Amino acid sequence: MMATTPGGALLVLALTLPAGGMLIAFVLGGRAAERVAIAVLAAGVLVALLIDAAVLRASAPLVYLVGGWPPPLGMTLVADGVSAAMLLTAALVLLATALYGRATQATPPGVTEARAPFAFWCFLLALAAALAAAFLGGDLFNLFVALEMLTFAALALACLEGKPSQFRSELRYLLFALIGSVLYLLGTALLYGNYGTLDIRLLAAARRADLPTLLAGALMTAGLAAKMALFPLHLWLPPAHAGAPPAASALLSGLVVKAAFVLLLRLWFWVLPPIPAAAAAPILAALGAAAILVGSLLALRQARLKLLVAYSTVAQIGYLFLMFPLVLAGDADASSRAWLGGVLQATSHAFAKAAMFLAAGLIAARLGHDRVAELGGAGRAMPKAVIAFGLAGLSLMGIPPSGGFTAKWLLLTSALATGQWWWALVILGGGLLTGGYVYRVLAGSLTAPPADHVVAAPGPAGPQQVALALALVSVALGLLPLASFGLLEIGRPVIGGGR
Amino acid sequence: MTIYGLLGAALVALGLYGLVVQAAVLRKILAFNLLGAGVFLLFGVVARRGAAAGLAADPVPQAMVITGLVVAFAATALAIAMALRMHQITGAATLAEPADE
Amino acid sequence: MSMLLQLLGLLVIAAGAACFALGTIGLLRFPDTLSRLHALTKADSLGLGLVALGLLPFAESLGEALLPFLAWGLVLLSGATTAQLIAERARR
Amino acid sequence: MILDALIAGLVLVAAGWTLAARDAFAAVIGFVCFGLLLTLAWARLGAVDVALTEAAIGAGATGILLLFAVVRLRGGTEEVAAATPSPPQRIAAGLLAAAIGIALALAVMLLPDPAPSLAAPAMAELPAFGLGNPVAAVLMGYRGLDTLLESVVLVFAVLAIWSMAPDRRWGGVPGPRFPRAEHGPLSLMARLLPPIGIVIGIHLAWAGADAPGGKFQGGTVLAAMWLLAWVAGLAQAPAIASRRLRLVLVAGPLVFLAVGLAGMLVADGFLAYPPAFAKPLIVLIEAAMTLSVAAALALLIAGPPERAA
Repeated sequence: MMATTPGGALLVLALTLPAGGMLIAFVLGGRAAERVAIAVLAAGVLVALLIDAAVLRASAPLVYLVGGWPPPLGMTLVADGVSAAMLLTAALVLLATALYGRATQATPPGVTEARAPFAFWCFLLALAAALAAAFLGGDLFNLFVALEMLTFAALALACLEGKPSQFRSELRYLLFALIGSVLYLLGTALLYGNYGTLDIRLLAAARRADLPTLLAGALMTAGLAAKMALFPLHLWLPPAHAGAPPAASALLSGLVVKAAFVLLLRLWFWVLPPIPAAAAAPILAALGAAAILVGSLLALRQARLKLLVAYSTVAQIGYLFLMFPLVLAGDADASSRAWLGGVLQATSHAFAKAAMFLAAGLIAARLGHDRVAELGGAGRAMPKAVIAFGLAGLSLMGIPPSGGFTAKWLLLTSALATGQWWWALVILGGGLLTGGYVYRVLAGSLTAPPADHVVAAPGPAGPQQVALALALVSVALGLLPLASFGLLEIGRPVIGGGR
Repeated sequence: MTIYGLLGAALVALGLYGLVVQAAVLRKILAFNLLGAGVFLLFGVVARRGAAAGLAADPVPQAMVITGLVVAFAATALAIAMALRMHQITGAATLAEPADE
Repeated sequence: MSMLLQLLGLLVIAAGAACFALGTIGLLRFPDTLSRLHALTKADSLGLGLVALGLLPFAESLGEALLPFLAWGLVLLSGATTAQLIAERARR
Repeated sequence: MILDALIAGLVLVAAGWTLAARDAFAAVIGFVCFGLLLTLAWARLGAVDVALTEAAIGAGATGILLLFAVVRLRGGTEEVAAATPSPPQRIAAGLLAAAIGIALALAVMLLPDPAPSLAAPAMAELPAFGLGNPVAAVLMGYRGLDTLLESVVLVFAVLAIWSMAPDRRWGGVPGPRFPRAEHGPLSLMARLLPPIGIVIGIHLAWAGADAPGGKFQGGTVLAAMWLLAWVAGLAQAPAIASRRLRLVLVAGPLVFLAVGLAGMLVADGFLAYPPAFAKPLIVLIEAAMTLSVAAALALLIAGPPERAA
């Protein structure tokens, strides 16, 4: 039934290139790891572009049967619109972070290999492999392995700084990630017992609304929500993400969380039967709404810039959960809008949040601290970083034109079209609160520096430009005409064929 | 066979309870391993139910458990390495925030 | 003949199991580490040897017959070593 | 049936002991017993490969890891008592856990009968690999991608643990140094056992093609032999900067990856084997993987670098 499509081999390349690159970088060590990482990540952008082009040209998902064995016995790699878009997003953010890391994570002169830089470059590749596995995997158990790859890569990146205060928050992060994985695995055990396959497309064709399926869905959702730090499981995220070096924080907040999101999409729209899913979706959205409000309010109150940005992640992740009841509401047009809005929120947040963390890191390095109340002079000292922070903030607030605006507008109109106006209120309220904390930072940065103001010497210009470029991408996503998001619809299961 | 299904469910419950209730990190890691064992046992029950073609159990879930066991071991090792480092630096054995922060 | 041998084998295995039971009771009831070790190692070394012996009549090939004895030998080795290590620790 | 009930009861008691024991050391011992008893459950479920893996990794390797940790991790009882949740919180957690357990038990009982199974198709295609053990065929063939990614995960884990070290220790030797045992029982065992153990480990890995066993079980035995020599002070851990050590660690995944990619050119695709060479290629991968798994497991237990090379 399923067969390898033309261009399917690209999917193998997208996965094996970073995985093999990591192994080789690990053996070569030291400065060679940096060179391997940059080369592989640059090639990764090319492969992602080719995959996007192939998916668009075929107007159908790319499929690759691994080992030539069709499911249920074998397993597939699949790139539909969502995978293709997320893969490109990940490839660009990874490459940008790598370019930023050339200045901040270079092996110091005089040694052949140093701990933090070597781990950074190896785990950058590891993360690329894990994300490719998570976005392309067509089998739920294979996705479990991908989640574990992601856990190891993310944890190592989070611990890069090696600061004494850090291990507590990162250990808590690890425990949450592991519990999330185990709950997910528990669900796959039930699904295999129920259907005799873990292939996502075969499950979509066979799904039934029985107790094992629903319990599996609940357990897996809880596990993935723990990994995404959905309210009320959000407490681990801010200290864990804020404690990492900026380049790692950008990846953790921008990308790692999105892998669990893609798995959640697979689960809810492919594996779970639509009618009970539609009944349960408002719970998910309500938790998302709570995350938006609580996360934004906490971000508003943070004294530290990096913690502020991390709490903003809690809030922005909340938006992703609003799409579930809207997609499942049964109105084909509104469903399509919510789908686009959700996925676009995931991609635009990836660019915006990466830009924000990188900019925040640069500002903190220049001023020697990251206290929000004492940012005066930052605007003069590092204009590009502050502009990057502001542009990314526009996207998070949902001010046009920006990717974040388009995403939130699509979700908002979908909420109104399906008569669920309360979610629209949450989106607007969240935007106002986001405006509040972004304003706090910007206003502070633009004031005059205090008299006894000392700043470190300016670093190289490259990192500032990287942060600015990422912020510009998150804004530019909003300039694309809606029709160009057709890619995201490819391979999406049709839910509610009109009223 | 049913009895092992019940055992698996009980281990999952015990493990989850232990993860929440135990304070010491090492005890949390032990509870996590109990939880994992319960999950794997449910895979084992699923495999046993699928006995066919002259095999005592479906080989596919068995292979998944073997993969899972190795991954769980690696995860345990990482958690322990982090717990030891935390203990070495701060002397703490739990995840509770120190009172002075 | 083989039936008789197998019956004998079962008896020997039962004796081995009894050794294990005694050793376990000793482990639980004896007051100090050294006597506990004594109960455990003596009973277990003998018990496993008896089980290996009792399995002989059931073996279908030479290899199958020898395997339990290999296991027994390894248990003797590790049992003796760990018992000594624990005893040394306990005496200090 | 009575036997199963007995095993299940004992496993549950060991699990309860692991959770409830006051002393962390006793809890770890309880966990090792738990793992060994669980091995019986796996054998009763007809999953001998898993039983071996559980004994080797679930009980053995995890047990050693936890024992090492418990000796070095002496937590203050006051700190633990202060951080322990209050009784109402514990009751709530208990109720939630019980509810999940009951729902799970119900769901397992409601699984369809006859159960769906891939046993028949897995057996039907078995000749394609020249293997006699269907579990090995799943690991190396049908679901080879899982195994490949898992072997990569082991490398991630080793590097992640190394990177927990303090900066100045980078490139050094992992784990503590043990005094060399010249005489005494430990020294005798560390000299006597490894030759036997290495043969058994290689046998387990080799026999895995046709009988229960395989690279993970065999690799664990090999790792255990090295750990024994290490603890007895007879072997030194290599410095993590060693190029040779790193090559050993990546040999398995890299060979697997290379054979997999070659399959795109000469066979049915990525991770497919040309029919005539399936068995020798799988043996090649398994050999490299056994080596890498053994090194990775030993290093995961040894921990981050602690001393200069």
